[in-house]
Amino acid sequence: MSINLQGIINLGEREDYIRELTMNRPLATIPFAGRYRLIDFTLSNMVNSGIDSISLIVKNKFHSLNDHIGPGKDWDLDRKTGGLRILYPDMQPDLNLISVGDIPVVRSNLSHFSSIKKDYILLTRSNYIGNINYRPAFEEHVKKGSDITILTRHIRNGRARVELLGMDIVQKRNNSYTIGRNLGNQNDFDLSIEMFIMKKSVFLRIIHDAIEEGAEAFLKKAIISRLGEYKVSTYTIEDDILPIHSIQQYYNASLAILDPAYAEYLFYKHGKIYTKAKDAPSTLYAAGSEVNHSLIANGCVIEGTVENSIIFRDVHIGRGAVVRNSIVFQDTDISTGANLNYCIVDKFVHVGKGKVLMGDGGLPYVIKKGVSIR
Amino acid sequence: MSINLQGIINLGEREDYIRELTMNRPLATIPFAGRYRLIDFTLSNMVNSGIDSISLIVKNKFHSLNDHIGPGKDWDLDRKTGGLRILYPDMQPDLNLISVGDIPVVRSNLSHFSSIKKDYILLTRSNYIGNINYRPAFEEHVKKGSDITILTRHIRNGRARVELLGMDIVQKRNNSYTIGRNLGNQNDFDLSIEMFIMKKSVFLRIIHDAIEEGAEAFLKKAIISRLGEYKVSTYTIEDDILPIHSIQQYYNASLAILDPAYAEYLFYKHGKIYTKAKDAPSTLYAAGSEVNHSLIANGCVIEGTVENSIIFRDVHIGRGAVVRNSIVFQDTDISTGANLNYCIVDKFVHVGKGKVLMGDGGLPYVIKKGVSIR
Amino acid sequence: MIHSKVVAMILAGGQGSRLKNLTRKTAKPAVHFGGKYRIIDFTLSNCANSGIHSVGILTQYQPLALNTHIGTGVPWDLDRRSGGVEVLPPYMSTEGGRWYAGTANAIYENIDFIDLHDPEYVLILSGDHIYKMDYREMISFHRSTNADVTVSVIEVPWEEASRFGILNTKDDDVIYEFDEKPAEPKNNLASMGIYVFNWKLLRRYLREDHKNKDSTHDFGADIIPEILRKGHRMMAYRFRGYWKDVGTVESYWEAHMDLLDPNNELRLYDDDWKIYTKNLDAPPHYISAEGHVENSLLNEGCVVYGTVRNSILSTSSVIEKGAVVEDSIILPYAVVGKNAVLKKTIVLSHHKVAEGEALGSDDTITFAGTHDMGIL
Amino acid sequence: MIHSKVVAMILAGGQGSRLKNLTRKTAKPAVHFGGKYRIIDFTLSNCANSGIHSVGILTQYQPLALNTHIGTGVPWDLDRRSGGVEVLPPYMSTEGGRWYAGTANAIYENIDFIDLHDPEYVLILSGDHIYKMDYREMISFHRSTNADVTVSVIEVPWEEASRFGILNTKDDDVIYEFDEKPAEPKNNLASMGIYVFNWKLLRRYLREDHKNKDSTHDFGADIIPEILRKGHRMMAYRFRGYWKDVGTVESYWEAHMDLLDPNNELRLYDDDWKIYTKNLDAPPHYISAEGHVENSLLNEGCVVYGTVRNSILSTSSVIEKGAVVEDSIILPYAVVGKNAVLKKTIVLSHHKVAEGEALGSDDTITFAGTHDMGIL
Repeated sequence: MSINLQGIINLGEREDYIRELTMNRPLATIPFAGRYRLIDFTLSNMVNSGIDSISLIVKNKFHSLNDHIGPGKDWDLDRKTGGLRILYPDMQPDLNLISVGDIPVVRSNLSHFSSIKKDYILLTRSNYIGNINYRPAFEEHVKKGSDITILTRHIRNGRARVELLGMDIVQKRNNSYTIGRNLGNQNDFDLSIEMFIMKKSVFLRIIHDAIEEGAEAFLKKAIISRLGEYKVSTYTIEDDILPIHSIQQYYNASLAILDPAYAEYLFYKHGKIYTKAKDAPSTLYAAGSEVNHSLIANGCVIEGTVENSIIFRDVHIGRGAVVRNSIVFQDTDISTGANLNYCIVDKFVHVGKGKVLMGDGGLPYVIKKGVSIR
Repeated sequence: MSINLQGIINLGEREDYIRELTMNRPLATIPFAGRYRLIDFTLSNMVNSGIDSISLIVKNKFHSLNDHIGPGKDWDLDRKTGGLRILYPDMQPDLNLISVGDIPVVRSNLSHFSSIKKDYILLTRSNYIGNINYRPAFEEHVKKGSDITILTRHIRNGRARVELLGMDIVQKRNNSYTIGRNLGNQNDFDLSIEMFIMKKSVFLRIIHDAIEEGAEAFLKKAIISRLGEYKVSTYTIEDDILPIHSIQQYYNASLAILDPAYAEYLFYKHGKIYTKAKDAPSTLYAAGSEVNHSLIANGCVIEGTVENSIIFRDVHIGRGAVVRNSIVFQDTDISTGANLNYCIVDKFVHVGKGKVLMGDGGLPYVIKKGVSIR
Repeated sequence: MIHSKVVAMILAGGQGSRLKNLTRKTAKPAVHFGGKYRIIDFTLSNCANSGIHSVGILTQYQPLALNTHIGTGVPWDLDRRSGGVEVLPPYMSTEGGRWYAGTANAIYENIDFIDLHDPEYVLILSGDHIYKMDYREMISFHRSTNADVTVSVIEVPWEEASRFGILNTKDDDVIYEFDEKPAEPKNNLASMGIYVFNWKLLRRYLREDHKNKDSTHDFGADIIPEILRKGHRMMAYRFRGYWKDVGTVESYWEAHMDLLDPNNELRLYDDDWKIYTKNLDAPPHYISAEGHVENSLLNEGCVVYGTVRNSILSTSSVIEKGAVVEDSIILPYAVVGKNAVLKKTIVLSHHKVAEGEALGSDDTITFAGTHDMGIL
Repeated sequence: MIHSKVVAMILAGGQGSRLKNLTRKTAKPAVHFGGKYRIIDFTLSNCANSGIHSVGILTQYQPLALNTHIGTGVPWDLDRRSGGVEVLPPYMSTEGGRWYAGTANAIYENIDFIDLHDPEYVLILSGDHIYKMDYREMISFHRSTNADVTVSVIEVPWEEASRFGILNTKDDDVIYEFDEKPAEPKNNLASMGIYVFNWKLLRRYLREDHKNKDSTHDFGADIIPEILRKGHRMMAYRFRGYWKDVGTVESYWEAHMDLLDPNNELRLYDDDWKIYTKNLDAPPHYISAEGHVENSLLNEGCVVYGTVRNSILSTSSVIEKGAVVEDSIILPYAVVGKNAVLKKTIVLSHHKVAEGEALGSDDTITFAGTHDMGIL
């Protein structure tokens, strides 16, 4: 039976971190883990937590998202009531303008938010990877009677971790919570993972206030600056969660999946991760292929060597080709004798015979979608 | 078995004719005939002709369309391959601008058009009402080997018909076709109903040329100005087709359905007209109600008098209320003793007790969505 | 709040021969009802509105109309990736083929299906009752009273109690005895044939019952008494509201007349608990200048040139000029010819009443048509 | 170009006992095949790719796995408002219940279902063959040759012809005789059990056949010979390409080995004629640092710590450290324990081969596991 919680996934946030992979797609549809897109994790976590009504706030680059999600059948969200609802910005017929931030998209869809049938909402983004059960946090929120619950991860020995710089941290002062930026001065702290559970009434009041006051361009900022007005709690998520805020974090999170224990957690713990069905056939390992410590999707033909890498669907690795420490997106062809190390190869790339491409673990070499290297 | 023809419905055309009903909705979703929206007729005609892959070019006011169409199940268009695909304009992340005309939307979706699997396309709009079988025109197009077939209606004694002024007419000069505007000078002529069957390759060449040359803002104009370059035929549609270009045409077309012979044609001839299921219960006629020559949708409670009118779903006509020569959209309440004549009442209107609203057959009185007249 | 998996199993196997011409070629749950529905729509919509997304329908009798009606389950939002609505007919195994021998046997034969969903509770429903019920409330009650089994009951007038299966309860609604059509009823709580079982418990009793050669494999006659005998906690859940078994032609007709009362308790105009059905894609109905309709229900696709009083016209039925229809039920796509006069008549779907024909009387319910194919 | 309505009827009723452990608890069409498919996926995908959207599946034997697999038909885009895929089990009518008595009888019992779609042609298919075929071409051939019946045939080696149902044809491929397993074949065109019938004609012959007490109600044995006897025009449609009846354990295993040939004629990597199946939502497969795989097919969810040669690993199967798998088929969710050694073995789904166990030999095909439940 379904849960009294509406999912809202905000894709309208700033996403200029990973420009190399977001030229033609939003952050939400960056390919991940051999057959998924980033948003699959958030969508599946919601569905597996019993959420059957989800709104998606989008601002631009709709095509990639529409392509991936279609009518929503793969997540069982093609429903008459509830299901998945994509909230587009409104283009005024006369002005043909939309402005900065995600608040204008929220404004264009006010009637949708008012018509939500659930009493609580869960607001998230699409760029945190994990297998998360939202139920305990939700139950705690209801039990405590909070207006807003900020979901957090507790970080120990965080001072040394460069990758956490600039991320949101939660602090409690004078009995009220604030969310600011991590400048690396603290060692033990609560990281905000940009997920909030709220009473629907509170969410509606915040967006109405934000639109009327006109001070903020972004929804997250609108919430943060009003925390003082509400009864706020935090809830620490114990599940492992990897933020994807940079190409480096993307690369590291990808390779993390080669740890079978982590993969077991990520793909199965609270339920499966769903994605668009592609109906790819089995992967064929030719005699003479050599694959070690790698994650390989269906539909590939592997004739060469693959090590410590992630290979997406319908990739061909030619005879004698060597792919190491790399991530190869779907429908790419690595020709005979080519040699790749520390590369992220986008979709529909052709790497010609004998070509050598070497990046670095600290700065992987990104080969853009559709490029042909002859 | 499916037909080798892709439907393309262009909702990006100018639509400033019926402002009263298009404040919050595109022309395509204007309610019509008691339970439909205008686009239902085009969509259903395509589906009934065997077209199973349809692209919808939209420019703005997405919400109403998304609400109505959802995942497309009501038209059996929620398909893995083919089905309904909505083509949105691209909003450049930096510019956040879209420009005049529908060509920019076409440009944003070039890759979609290139990937069409069918060899022929049928380009239409949503504001022509009829029950049309596209197969004969398509078969003729293929048999003749035409590049472009312009679908037409032949008009006799058209000089006197004011409602046809300004509409597109097709003429043949020096063996080539032109499409221009009807200024009322001709008596017998071929009206273009803004429907074109083309080879996909021709369609792709026209849109590429139009984008490269940059001369036109609208797709229709781009086609018309290039007719001379292609092998063009016309095909006369024999089925009755009513254009909806003005509030007057809308009103007349609505009342035309009260002729049972016309209704029999419009709702059944080549297949049924599909629309979004609303699951409204039966309509209850109370003792003392008096309904004559009217079309009434489900879910209504009729306690008063209705004559020569169209009543949409979930309308309440109170005791002693009189509705004549009017069109009442869904979820509207006409209270006890109110009296309406020649009105078009939009959704969610409340007409208070004893109120009298009188329009004229030549200029129906439009009461806007959500208005409450106390 | 707590996530609990519930599977609903709808018993829809009966032939329903007391519905006479209506069920000659159609399973009872697929019989047209209320102008636009079929009987099973009420139970299916109750499931959908209660948030129950795994539903099995047990049927073995003329299932074509039922299958065609249910399709993939779209009208009830039950076209699910996992779960959803599934029709479960009898099948052959290595031991040969077996038809369902009783209500309990039908569930027994589908233990594998239920296990697939690994539910905590199984809700047993009947496909031939007209009512609106939020099963969530019954399940909450079941859970909060720590019951092993909960039976939904409705208070019936004491003088009618001997026509029902009566549940005898203690003061706290704990059931201690099941009394099938008692000559001298000790209670007036009638079983509605709606049960919540803890699945593990039911599973065990079904397996035992299957081995018992003396059993008729029926819930009311065998399973419920046996569970009571073993001392499990069985609760009576009191339902208040409209509930009608439309198992006879008389009750079928009465239930229709109930709908004409604008204040009837079924409240079909309530948007918060819609009854869903297959959309037949018919246009709004049309009443001509000479047509006259009063105290009646009309549906999409109807065309009325004659007079209709105190009647229900189903989808796409036609009343021709001069015809008079009173106290009658016209099923889908039926036609009442010119100047025909009907009184208290059920016109079967697609049947045409001939021009000038006069049918029916105040005394009894008359059928026009010999059998209803059920398929549109 | 011309719109013609075709209904495909897939005969999926057989128990398939020659598949032994594979079909003990599962209908043959639902048997796992090729690492990620079930046998019926090939026929269903052929229908979908041929643009045939009305498909009936006739089944009566252990249908749970088949039903669960097909669901609402989404993988094949057959979840349609009208038409789509429907499983058609036997049912009861006023005359009582009847199990399907033969292939023709199964179609006879579902005449109402076919009539609902009012088709011009009915395509009779078998649910247990592995092949890719564009039925549109066969129907075009049927239409352009003005045939009443068209039978799809494949050329078999002359020396094997006596193992098949052989169609004797004149020079223009007009069939004049059907020869079931002829001792001395006159022809080498074997029937593939795929028929196109003009529906009106077939309907008539099915009704006559039903009345005939001497008939076995089988297409090959009764309907086809009778239609030929009456002199109707029956054409042989020559199919070229991969086609395999996987009705025995040997042919099942051989068909798998065929898949390992990168140039096999089935061409599963062809994007223009995909074989669709239910998505099991497993992640990509993982090969560990010590794992070794050669000349094998792997699928989503597999985890390999051991050595795999010349084998097919189905979805989510696991090969533990030190295990060696050769010439084998591992069905979904099976586990091959540490240091186990398999040769020419079929490991049934969910079965676990114990640590260190050695199974199989070059000579014969060995099963690990007693029966396959078929359900995932």
